[in-house]
Amino acid sequence: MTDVTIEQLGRAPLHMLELWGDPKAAAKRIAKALGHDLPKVGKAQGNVLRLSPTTWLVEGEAAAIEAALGDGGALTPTGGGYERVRLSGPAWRSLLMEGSLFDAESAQFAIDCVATTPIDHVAVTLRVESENACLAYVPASHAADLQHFWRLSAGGLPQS
Amino acid sequence: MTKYSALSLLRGAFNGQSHWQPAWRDPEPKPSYDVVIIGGGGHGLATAFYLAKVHGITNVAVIEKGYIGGGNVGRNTTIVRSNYRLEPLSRFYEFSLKLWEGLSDDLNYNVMFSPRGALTLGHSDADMIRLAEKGDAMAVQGIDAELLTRDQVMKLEPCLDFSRQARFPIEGAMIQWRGGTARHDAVAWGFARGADSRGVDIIQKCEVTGMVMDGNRVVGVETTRGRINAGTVAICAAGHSGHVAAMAGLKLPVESQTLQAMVTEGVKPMVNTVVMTQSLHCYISQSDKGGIVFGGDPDNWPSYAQRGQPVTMELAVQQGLALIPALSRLRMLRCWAGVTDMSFDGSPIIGTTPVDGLWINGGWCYGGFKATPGSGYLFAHSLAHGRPHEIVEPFSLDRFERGSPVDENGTGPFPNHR
Amino acid sequence: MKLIPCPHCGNRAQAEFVYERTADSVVPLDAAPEVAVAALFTRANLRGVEEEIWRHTYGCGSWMLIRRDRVSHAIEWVKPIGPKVLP
Amino acid sequence: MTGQINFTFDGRALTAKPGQTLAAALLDNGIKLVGRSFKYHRPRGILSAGIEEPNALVTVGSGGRTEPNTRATDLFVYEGLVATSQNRWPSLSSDLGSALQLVSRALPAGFYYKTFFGPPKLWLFYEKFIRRAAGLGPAPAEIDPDRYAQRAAFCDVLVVGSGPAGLIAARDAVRAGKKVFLVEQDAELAPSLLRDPQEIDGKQGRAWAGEIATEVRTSGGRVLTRTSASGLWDDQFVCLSEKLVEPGQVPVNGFTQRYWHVRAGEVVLATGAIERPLTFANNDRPGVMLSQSVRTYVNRFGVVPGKRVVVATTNDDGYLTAKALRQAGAEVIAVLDSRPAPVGGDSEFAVFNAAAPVTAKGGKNGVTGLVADVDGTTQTFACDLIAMSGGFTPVVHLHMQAGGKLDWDEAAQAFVPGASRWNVRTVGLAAQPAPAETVGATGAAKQAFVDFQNDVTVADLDLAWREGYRSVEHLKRYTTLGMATDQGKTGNMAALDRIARREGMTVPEAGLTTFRPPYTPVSMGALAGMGTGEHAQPTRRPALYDLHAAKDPIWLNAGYWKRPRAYPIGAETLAQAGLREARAVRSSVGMCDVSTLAKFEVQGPDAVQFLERVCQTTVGKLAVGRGRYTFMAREDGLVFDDGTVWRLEENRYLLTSSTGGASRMATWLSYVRNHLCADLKVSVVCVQEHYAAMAVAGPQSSAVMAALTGEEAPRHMSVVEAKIAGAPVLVMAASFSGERAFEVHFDASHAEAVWRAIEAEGCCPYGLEAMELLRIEKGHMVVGTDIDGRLTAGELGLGKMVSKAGTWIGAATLQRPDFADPLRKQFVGLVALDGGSIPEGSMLVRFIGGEAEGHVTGSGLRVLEGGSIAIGHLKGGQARHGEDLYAWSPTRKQKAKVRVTSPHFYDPAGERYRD
Repeated sequence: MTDVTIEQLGRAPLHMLELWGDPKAAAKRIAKALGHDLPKVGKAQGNVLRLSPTTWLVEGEAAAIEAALGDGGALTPTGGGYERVRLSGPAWRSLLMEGSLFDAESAQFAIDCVATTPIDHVAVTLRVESENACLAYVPASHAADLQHFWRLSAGGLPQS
Repeated sequence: MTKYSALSLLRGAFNGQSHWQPAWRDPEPKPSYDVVIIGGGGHGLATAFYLAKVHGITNVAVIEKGYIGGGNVGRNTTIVRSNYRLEPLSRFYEFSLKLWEGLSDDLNYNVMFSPRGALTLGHSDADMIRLAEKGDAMAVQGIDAELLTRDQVMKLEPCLDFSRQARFPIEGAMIQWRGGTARHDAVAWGFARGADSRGVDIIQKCEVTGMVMDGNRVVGVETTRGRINAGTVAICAAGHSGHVAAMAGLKLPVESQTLQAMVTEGVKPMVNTVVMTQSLHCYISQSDKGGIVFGGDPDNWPSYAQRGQPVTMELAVQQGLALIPALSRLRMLRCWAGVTDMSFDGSPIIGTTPVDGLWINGGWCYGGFKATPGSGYLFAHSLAHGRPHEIVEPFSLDRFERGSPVDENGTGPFPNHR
Repeated sequence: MKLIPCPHCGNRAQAEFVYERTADSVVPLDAAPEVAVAALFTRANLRGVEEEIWRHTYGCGSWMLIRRDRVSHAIEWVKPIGPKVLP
Repeated sequence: MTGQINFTFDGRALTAKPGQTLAAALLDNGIKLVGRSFKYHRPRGILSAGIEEPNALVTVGSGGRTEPNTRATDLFVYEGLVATSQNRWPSLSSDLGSALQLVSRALPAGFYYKTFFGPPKLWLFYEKFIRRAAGLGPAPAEIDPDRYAQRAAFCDVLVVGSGPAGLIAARDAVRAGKKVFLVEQDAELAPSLLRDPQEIDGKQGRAWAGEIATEVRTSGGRVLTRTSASGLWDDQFVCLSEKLVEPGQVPVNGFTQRYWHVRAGEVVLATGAIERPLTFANNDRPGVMLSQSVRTYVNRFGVVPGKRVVVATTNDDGYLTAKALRQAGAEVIAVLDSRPAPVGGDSEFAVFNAAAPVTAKGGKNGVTGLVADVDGTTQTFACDLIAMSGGFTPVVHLHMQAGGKLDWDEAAQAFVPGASRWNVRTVGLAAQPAPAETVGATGAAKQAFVDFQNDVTVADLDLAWREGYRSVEHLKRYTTLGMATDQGKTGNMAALDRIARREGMTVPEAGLTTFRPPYTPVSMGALAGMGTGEHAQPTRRPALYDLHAAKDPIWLNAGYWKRPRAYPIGAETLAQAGLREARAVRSSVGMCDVSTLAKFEVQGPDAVQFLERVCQTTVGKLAVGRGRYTFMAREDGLVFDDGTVWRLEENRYLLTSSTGGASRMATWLSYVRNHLCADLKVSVVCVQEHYAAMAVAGPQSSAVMAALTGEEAPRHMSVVEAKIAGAPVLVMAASFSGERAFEVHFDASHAEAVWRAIEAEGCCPYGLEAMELLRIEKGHMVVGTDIDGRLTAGELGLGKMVSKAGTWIGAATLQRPDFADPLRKQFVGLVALDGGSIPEGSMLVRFIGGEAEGHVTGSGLRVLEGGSIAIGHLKGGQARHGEDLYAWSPTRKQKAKVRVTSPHFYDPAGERYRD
């Protein structure tokens, strides 16, 4: 029996937001436009995921950020490069332990946490959507291979 | 020195093998030597042997901090070959390979040099062209290289995965028939016995702790067993070259990294040649005891730990299984690691240093074992004549500041970018 | 395989990181030829503690300076490298 | 446990009781001879009951599940198990190899170093026979049908070993709120309680163990049986190999093993101790067994391995075995105790003190007696089983892998864990083994074995010592002590003891060899995990993959990428298809997927400053909407990649570079940005996969672009935004083919629509083969062969394009003197003079037999008119145009006479780029 569902959601409009120089002023303007602060490292809020110290992934509409950005940084479209794959069901955490070195079973990896980590040799960005689901942003060229790996692995998860 | 022979063994059958003498002495260090060699590994011992044998220079000490042959000469995958693309490298390694061919007799110690063929697989037409290029570069110099078709490889090495779904399909190969493997420990021991019998002092458990300088000239070494004066000091401490050179105030174009190897439990003959590939980072051969010996990439971070990282090893196994799927049910028996001098163009460093009287032999990267006799011979020649032998001239230490790297892979100065 | 404390992501497996070079081998922009050559081609390569540049390549992608013992592998400290960042 | 399990051994149908190991079942069936030794093919039985077994190795399973060298003591019998003995021919009982025993006196340790001289070919000949005789099990030949999972796990405390000490450690950790992993290599928890049942905390031991296991599980931890902790690395990274089914058994869900990568906060080693054999003549005979193991067979497996038993011991453990045997109905003939005085009052057995075994009698079917030294007198006992105990060796492998130190425990005559590194501690018998004496070797040294599997005898140790192999590592390597599949678990201490006694040293003075991972051998399949077969490495599929696949092209593996090489029609060969496609480009129009190119968006007010560090060409002079060819140098001044740079907006650039160098370039740009240009206001984002890209090339390409976009096509090296099939695209007029051409870049989400629209305009799809022909004819270089990381921009013929400002990285190091040498290699063109083709990769020589002065990096032909051309590297080549040479390939027995030319064969003035 498989306790995890692997579902390819397809591509979506994505932008990489990168702030340069002293990022505080731009961040403040963007926070105002978004209605919340830009998420901290390792977190997501709304449609914005923090990827690295200087970059955020914006899913969907980015016009508000663009308007607020000014010369504090840049938005770059990247959506063509990722497949989004949702892992859902009680065993999604268990599945993420396969071929990985990241602790997806940690209680600290909770809703709206974001992490990028290699799984089966592919760097994948994970966002915890709920206790029942996690969204993976997979480099599009690797998506077919990685899902094949996940489907096979899902059939051999250990009993918890 | 008791001569080794089948007859002598047979004699031993009737005297309980009681007639064998120690393979080398355990002398106290003398206060002074003409040449002090730092490092009792393959290269240091070979250098001492050829100094004594070819040049009659026998007032030589080999100083070893642990036991002889305890470093990389005993921690490698024992591959011997001269299939390099760049002329200075193939020329040097070919010189060495020729010495390998007569080494057991030269040493009266069977180093089990087994020329069963160094096979480099090609996984695409592009690979095959690169292999042809390498083969042509060798053949132009008179070094043996032969291109094999897929069918020929299938006959030679049926254990490989010839299926079309293979992730690394086999399109053909280049083989150097004269390449192969040797028994690594025997190389160190054979050179040690040969050097010792000609008067060289092999001093184990003696660590060099400093250089004795007179201006810009080195005149001896400080050791854990006291000062030893020397006319010439030769560093043969690959893996730790930087550490030793620092005692003379030198910084080298070398970083020490861990390189792992592993061996499976023994099985009956399965892998006939030394299998390498043009696209992957793994090399496989079978030892006389039946174990499948594997090597892969270095750990790509500086380390003196002689302890490799598990993930690096797993990657090498993954690649090995991609080539030979039937290895899956064998078990890894042991893995080990050596500390290698990763030089900044991937080629060795042999020659003089900015310090008078101090010579260096290091920077061997992956290539130290097969170089052992050639390196020893040519380094000894250089020491004896006071100038680098022509074959090792391209490997001078100053080539980096001059702008003449010998960069086999064209990957530039950073070993971990290779 | 070490745990490396990424200044941003916290402890992660060493396999997520890539060693780049020692801190003293960064060639400054517009360096004089001898400075550049020395930085590129000579290393202390100590059997001891050195400062090294690493990158969390397969994680957040950020760069860091790690002071580390090359014999025991023990990490003394890790510092972020790069432009100013928000928390 | 009821019922019988059917299995075969060497074709003989046998039955086992549930829970029995193969070794137990064989003993139960009266089988004593199980294998042959490695070197002398001596008959061997079963020594132990655990993973330390050196003798009883068998091959199990069939087909792709064949597993050689499986320890019969570490294999639980399953229905249908097929086990076969090894290293014997024609049969186990009459093995021709055993003739080697007759000449063994001439084959001491290291004999092979002293003979077989002569040319290497001769050794190769001898080696054939040596190899056939050596090796253990048969070489597997088939593909493993089963899968091996690899999985990460994290816990606070990892307890290795589920004996009482391990269980207590696990229980304490759980009660302190920790997440615990408890691993046991046996199939049962606390196997020592099956051997020696006892009450703990007022409960029956096994029940007590079960309760703790439940406690571990219910608190979020895991209990894994049939799991070996094979290695321990930095910061408590532990690799576990878990057998989901037994070796050779068909798995339930396709997975045969699981390999765990566990990161533990703390590691508790409760690994116990392994009993040591005694060293006497013929101590390797079937029927000589370890004392504790005998007890395991009796108490756990219900098998009494002998009827008349002599127990030889140096410690108290032998008495427990004697009792167990007596209770099971065997006759205990004698207990030989090495200690001079009786221990603790009257014994119920015939105890002989100051006694040690000297020579076992008997042959391949078991011992028949024992000659012993009893306080200086020789006595002989008739027996069919000798149970021996030479004390206990703590299992310190993981402690040592973790960089721990060892202390010498005089009472136990054993090394015990001392200071440990990282967060690792050892508990139980591994830390405090039971006291024991050692007695040294007795009997004929040539027949007294210390390493059973590798046939290392006391005589071999003595010889190695005499010959100067005195460092313990020398001794090990010279004699092969401890290098067999049991990794010296039983024999190493006896060897050290021998040396110490011989030389009047203490055992610690004699030394200790390194403990290398793994603790027990690990399946290669488990190490490889899921990455096998076609998934041995990731495969990257470009966005247009499915569209290509529909055309069934000839594929090319380019690094991880799968790319179309040509789209043959009918029976076309690769070369024919490539030429047809190339001609379509030269004469009309073709389309090619170039999506895999590396691409970076560089934005910000300081973008130019950044780019002029990375690119060797100027960038700042580009007007908005214009682009140019560029190339990049490493810090050592040599060119490592090339591409194009486009100014899309005032402060927005797109930089492209080679497919193969993509990740290297991404790292390099990030390095420069973060280390050298941290203050710049610039954003550098890799958009390699975001943009799919199509090249549209050929004289009709302008018309095609105009038709597709409804706008006039941009002029050469200009870029415009447009729409194709409703999708926004960047149209860059750039050519790699020598024809008027465009690269159309677009969000990969629209890949299919854009491809179909372009194809509908009548473009001929072309693959990498045609691209090669076209670019070689034009003299365009590719990264990897032409740009090989060894040449400067000037040597590649790019000198005029290098920015004079010299802000680019690498400018300083390029001033090194040897780069001024005019005889360094340079990029040239080559035209065949004798009609034949120019072998790619061949050497450039002045005459056949001459030395190589360069080589051919790429070879092709004039696409429309035919005639072989090539490009290459040649010493001082730029000054040698017009010179005639040979392109010589000795390996392919080909040669071509060639003339050195400019590499720009086709339209050198670039007129075809213009409409």
